[in-house]
Amino acid sequence: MQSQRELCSFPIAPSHKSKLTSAGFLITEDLKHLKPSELSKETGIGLEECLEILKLVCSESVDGSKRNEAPKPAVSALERLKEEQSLPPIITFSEGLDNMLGGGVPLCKITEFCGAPGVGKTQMCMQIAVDVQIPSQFGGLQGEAVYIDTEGSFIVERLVDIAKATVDHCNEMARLEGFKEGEITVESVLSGVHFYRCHDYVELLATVHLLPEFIKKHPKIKVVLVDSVAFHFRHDFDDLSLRTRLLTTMAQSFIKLATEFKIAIVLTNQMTTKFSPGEDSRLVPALGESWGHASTIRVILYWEGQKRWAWLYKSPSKKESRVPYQITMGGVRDIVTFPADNSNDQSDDEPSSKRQKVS
Amino acid sequence: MSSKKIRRIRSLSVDVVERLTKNNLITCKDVLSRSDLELLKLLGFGIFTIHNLRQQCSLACVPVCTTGLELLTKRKQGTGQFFQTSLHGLDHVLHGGIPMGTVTEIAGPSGCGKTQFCTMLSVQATLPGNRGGLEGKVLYMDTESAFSAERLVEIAQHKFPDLYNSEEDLCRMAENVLVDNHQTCASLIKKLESLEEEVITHRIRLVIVDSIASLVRKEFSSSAGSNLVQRTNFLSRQAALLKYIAEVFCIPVIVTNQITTRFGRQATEQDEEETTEISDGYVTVALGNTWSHNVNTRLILQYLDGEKRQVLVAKSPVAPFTAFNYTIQRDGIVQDEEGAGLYAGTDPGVQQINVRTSLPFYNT
Amino acid sequence: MSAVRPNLCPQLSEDVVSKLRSAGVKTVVDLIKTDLEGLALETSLPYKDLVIIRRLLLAQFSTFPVNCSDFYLTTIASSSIIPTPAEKLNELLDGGLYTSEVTEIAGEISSGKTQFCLSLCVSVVMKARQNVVFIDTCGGFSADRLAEIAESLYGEEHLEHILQSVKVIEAFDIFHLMTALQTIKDKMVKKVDPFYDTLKLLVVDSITAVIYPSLGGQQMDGHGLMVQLSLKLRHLAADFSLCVLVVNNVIGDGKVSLGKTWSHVPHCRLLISHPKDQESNVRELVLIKSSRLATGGKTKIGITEKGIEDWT
Amino acid sequence: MQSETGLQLLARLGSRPSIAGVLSPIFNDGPSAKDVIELFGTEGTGKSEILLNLVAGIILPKTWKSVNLNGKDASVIFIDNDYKFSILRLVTVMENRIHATLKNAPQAEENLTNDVELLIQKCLSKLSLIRCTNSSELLVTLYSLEQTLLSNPNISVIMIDSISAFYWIDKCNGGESLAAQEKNLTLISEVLSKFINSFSLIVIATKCALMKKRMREDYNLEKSASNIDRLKNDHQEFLCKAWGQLVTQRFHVEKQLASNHFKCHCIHLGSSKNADKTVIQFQITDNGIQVL
Repeated sequence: MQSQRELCSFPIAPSHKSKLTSAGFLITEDLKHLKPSELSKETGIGLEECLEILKLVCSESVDGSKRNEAPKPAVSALERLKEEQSLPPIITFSEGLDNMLGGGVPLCKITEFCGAPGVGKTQMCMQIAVDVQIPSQFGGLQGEAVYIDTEGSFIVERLVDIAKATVDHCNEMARLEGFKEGEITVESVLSGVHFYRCHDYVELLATVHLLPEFIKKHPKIKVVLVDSVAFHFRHDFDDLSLRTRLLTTMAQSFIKLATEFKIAIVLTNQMTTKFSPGEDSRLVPALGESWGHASTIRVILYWEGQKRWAWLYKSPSKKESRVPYQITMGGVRDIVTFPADNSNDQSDDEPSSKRQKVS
Repeated sequence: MSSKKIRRIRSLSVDVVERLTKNNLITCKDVLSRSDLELLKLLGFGIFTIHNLRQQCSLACVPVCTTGLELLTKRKQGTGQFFQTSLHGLDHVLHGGIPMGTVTEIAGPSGCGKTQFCTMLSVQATLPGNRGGLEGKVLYMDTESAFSAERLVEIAQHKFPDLYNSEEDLCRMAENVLVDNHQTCASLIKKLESLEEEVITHRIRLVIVDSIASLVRKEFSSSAGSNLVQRTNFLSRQAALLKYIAEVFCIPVIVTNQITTRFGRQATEQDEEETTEISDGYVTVALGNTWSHNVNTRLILQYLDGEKRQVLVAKSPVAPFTAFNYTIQRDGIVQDEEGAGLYAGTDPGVQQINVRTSLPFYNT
Repeated sequence: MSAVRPNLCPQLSEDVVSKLRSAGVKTVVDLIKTDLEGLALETSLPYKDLVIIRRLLLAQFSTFPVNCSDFYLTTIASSSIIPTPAEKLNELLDGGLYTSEVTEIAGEISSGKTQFCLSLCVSVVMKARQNVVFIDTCGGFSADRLAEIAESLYGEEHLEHILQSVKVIEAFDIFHLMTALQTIKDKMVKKVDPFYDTLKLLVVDSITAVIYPSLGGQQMDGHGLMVQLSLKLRHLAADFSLCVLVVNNVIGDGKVSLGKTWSHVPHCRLLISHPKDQESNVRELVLIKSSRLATGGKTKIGITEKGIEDWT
Repeated sequence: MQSETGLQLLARLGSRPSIAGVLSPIFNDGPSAKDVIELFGTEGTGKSEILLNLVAGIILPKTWKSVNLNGKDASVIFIDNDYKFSILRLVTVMENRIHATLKNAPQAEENLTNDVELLIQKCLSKLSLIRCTNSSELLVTLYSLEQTLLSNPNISVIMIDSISAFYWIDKCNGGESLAAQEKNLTLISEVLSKFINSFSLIVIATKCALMKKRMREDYNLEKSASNIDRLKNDHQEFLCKAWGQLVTQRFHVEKQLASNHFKCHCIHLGSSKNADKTVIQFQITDNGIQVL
């Protein structure tokens, strides 16, 4: 029973595969200690292709993946637990949301926010892009963010508002605990957000493909945000199987990115109305059923009357739960339930003097 | 950009490019939307050449990366990033007015002032820079043939008497407003596709599409079923084109939308005293949920009582839910002093709109 | 079969090989297939040598039939049943998951597939005293959820032991997964790592995420890769009497993805779903395919901090 | 052919134990020598179950302790490419069958459990199992079987669980040319036909329905056509021509979703008898197949 790996389980062009099998090369053992010239003479494949096949099959460290790094060794769950506990999540300023997500947006995972129009998906992304840069003495990651915008709904002035609110908040906390102020400024926050504007799905694919090199060049990046991964895939896509294939491949490269560089991936998705026979039409996340499996954690943001709710719909480690939140001038905040505080929040007209709930 | 020809990528070797064209993979889009296995089968190269090819194509069409700071400084040098609407309360909340480079929608019941608003904005756009204008031409795409040149002139005369006191000033201003009539969706979409050189040749600084909903609701029935999907696709294509123009030329694009009646349970804590005479249905913005995604800012006009009207900021990336009263005067839309303030907003797709159902003389 | 090469067997010297090649005999199959008298004439090689070479090659490259009586004895000795934490489910599966079989659990989004795998890992480590390898292809593995289940079931003192007997491998595309399976097989054959000697359960979380991108489009070896992968999984299960648990997705109205070709692969297939009328943490399991049992049996489980439990 | 010893000559020419009448209702007059039977069906329709019951019926002795077990007392070679062969299931089927016949046989003594155990052990030695990883290995193994077939005259059936196991791998290895894709399977079919003719063997193989049903051009044909035409229409030959010509009988197995029963349609291919209309319903219970 040969325990060697068959050649056809490697990414080799079909025409080369047939030449290899007809020449009698079936398992990796056959190609051991063979020079490209010999292989080319025997099978009639071009010299460069022979070199690539030998490089692919024979060097144990090289496997079929895109980058030539060795396959990750088996890690015991204990080390994984230590690693998971050592990576602090990205805290947002709404305590309810943080507790629901288990401390904040976790690293090494794909978190997806699906939401109806105007419920605050873009606000959430901007809030996370700013929160990732909170200095470490306040429990932040002091990292940078990559913001990929496909919808064109990114208004830099809004980012300035959120950044200002966060900077004031941090300085306020610094004063209380006697740290040095000015650790974080609006300029440092703005220069920490790397912005890509993708006009169609091909540019999005290209950006995602080049992200590993980009992150290697900017090691401080801790979160990649894609605002509305659905926008370019929802209209004028005639071939649905191509769409699903592209989406699954992109999801796999996202999760590879997340685990390889220990960063968080945050996606937003739109909602669409589903007319299923029998029940009345209801809102479901866009991009169909098969996309749902791609994200590790899925949070559905929806309206109930005047209130905005976040519903943890899918999570490997947290129970299903819902928490209200609100969008203020300073960004995404908790709705603190004792009424006194709630009402004056609403009527306060001047945006800048908005009091933040200390998280 | 994605349709970049493979031939223009110099770093690819000759036989790679030749084999690509033999399999009619011409643009980066063809290469990038195929999986590794497909490329292996079509091209017959080794896996590392395929990875290198994908790398080169990605580098060729990846958008340029800028940081938030660069964006802010670029926006500051530009001709100001917001287009003033002359409603000072609204401008204040929207950080200076209608944001440039995005699509803004003005929705409301018929006769509530949508076209008046657009006409006033057209006048505003032709003003010189120091007066808050855009010093450029306006492209007014009218599908309901509701645009009236007299109203345009009347607003200009009364709003800016010092600028437009003479006859030929008014004529010059009127020439800057190019009105385009469209009766069918096909002609509208054709125009949108050829909009780019139109904007360049006439140096257009403001694009208005009056009632994007009327043509669509005429040609696609909104009942559930297949052509609803076509309708959504058509609208999304329109939105993509408009967004592209708005961003590339950094100009405001304004579309108007109509209202529709929705049945079924509306918001739960709807305040009781707002009883509407219609059955339990409620009135909201038309064209449904997917269209609401495509719009960045949504202003809803509604009736308050007989004479007064109200503009709601229903969806905006920068402003909270705020409402301002206004009345229509000879010099266009004028904001009332009192009555400004926050309102408890909800999903812009289902925001309830008050309509004037009974005739004014009836409820004196 | 592999090419005829000098060092294959003693009689095959250098010139014999070149003569055979000139006569068009390149692979072992060619040699075995051709009529030897004609070949002897053509290559002027002694007929006797050719017969010896043929017999040696036959012996070397074919698998020998195994007599079923001793196969029965070895199977009895090595196969065992892995009980799941839910009693009623064990009754449905006639004792639990069987080794040397590929079991598949398919479900929609957030239907509890990963929870099922995690709580099964804990029960294998504690009840069967065996090790587990968890291959994660979509980032769904959460170590602190595994720790939570282990701690709430068996308390603090066993936590360390449980976590050390579960190994996690990340594989994000089909070739990564093939390499991972190959390394597991090598380690078990070479017996170099004690962890793999007592390996009993192999979990592959979301096989769809890995296979789906290679199907469809203008290529045709996607199916070949899928069947290759399924063969590897079944060989691992049968040859090392492992229990292989594969997670698959359900799309649309209850249709399990990956189509007809994959439907033949698993020996037994469970469908997990979230019935609309039940509380948020109740799930229903249906046996929709089994080579041993009557299908169609249903049972209900609840997902709690202790993993999955019977739902009365 | 090489020179043969006398024994081998006898083995080749001598009659192999016939297994006519085994699992009678399904193979009504029993698979006769030189038959090639194909069990075709989608997943979970009991193809492997039928094979197991066949094996049980064949390797059991005719009589045992003066009780008529109506076994065929013949040997079987089982080639398991799908790795689905479960010997525990086979043993349970044999045990239940023996106990069933013992129960209603009057002169049976009381508990014979260890005797039954020994009997089963003896029967199992008549079954030999082969597991291959790819089609080339299967081909070489078949060639090496020639020796065992010559030396053991008792073997009368070769069973292959899923001849279509390596279809996709060969298709992917073969590159563009169809001939290269089907090379191995054609050679396998040739070897099998050589064995059938020279050793008058029986070959029983299962085939999985890997392809979706063909788009039926006119839908009304499907409704009006009789069962057999519909099934012919369902079955779409995707293996090579050589195998197609080899098959003499095809059993199309279907599963009735509602009642958990199975239906098995027998179709004679190319043989003189007209298309046989026999449709047999059976149920799978703990002790094997119960014909309804």
